[in-house]
Amino acid sequence: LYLHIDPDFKRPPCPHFERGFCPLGPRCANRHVKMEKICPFYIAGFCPNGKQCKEGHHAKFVDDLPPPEPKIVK
Amino acid sequence: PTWGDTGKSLAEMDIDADFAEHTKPWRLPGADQSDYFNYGFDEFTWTTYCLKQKSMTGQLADQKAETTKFE
Amino acid sequence: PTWGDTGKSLAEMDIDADFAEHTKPWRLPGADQSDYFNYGFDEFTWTTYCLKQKSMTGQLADQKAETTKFE
Ligand SMILES: [Zn+2]
Ligand SMILES: [Zn+2]
Repeated sequence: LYLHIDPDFKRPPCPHFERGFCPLGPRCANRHVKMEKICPFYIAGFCPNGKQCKEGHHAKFVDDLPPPEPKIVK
Repeated sequence: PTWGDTGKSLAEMDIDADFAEHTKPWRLPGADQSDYFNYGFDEFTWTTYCLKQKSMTGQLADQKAETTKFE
Repeated sequence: PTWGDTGKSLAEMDIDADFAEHTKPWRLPGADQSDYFNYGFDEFTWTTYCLKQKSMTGQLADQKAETTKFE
């Protein structure tokens, strides 16, 4: 019995994609965790639900990210 | 967007009065403000911002009322 | 210095990311927008969102500058 381990599973999530956009797309070395939407209250500026929010993700707009890294194709 | 069944947007709400029942976890020591507030706001600067927005929309409404008077 | 365990220098990384920005592979036919854009964004709405971020952080900075003036 082969235990299939998804190689993607080990890669850390891509902070650029988490923010909203990564120019490397499928070529990115990191995992692109797709999320449905950003919380509209958080977009307005304030949402009292914090991390427990069910209205959407509270996407932080981090602006000092290192550049995204491309996958090394072997 | 309006918050729950209050019919108010969060910018129109008074955090102390309208969230009297809420646990206000952003006030706890060590809470990451950016989990709750976007754009670098905290409760204080957010409240100031909302008041400013309210007074600006008020001014706009007044201006409109003034202009339509003479139309 | 190399970046992580990829054995590439940061300068090389920059070129790859910049290259992608320049060639805009998400515009190519058959490209899956959701591989590049999260939360249902597309190139247009993402740009608008970035502008909103800029404008809101700018407003907060102005507000903070204004408050310290009177302290
Ligand atoms: Zn990425
Ligand atoms: Zn929320």
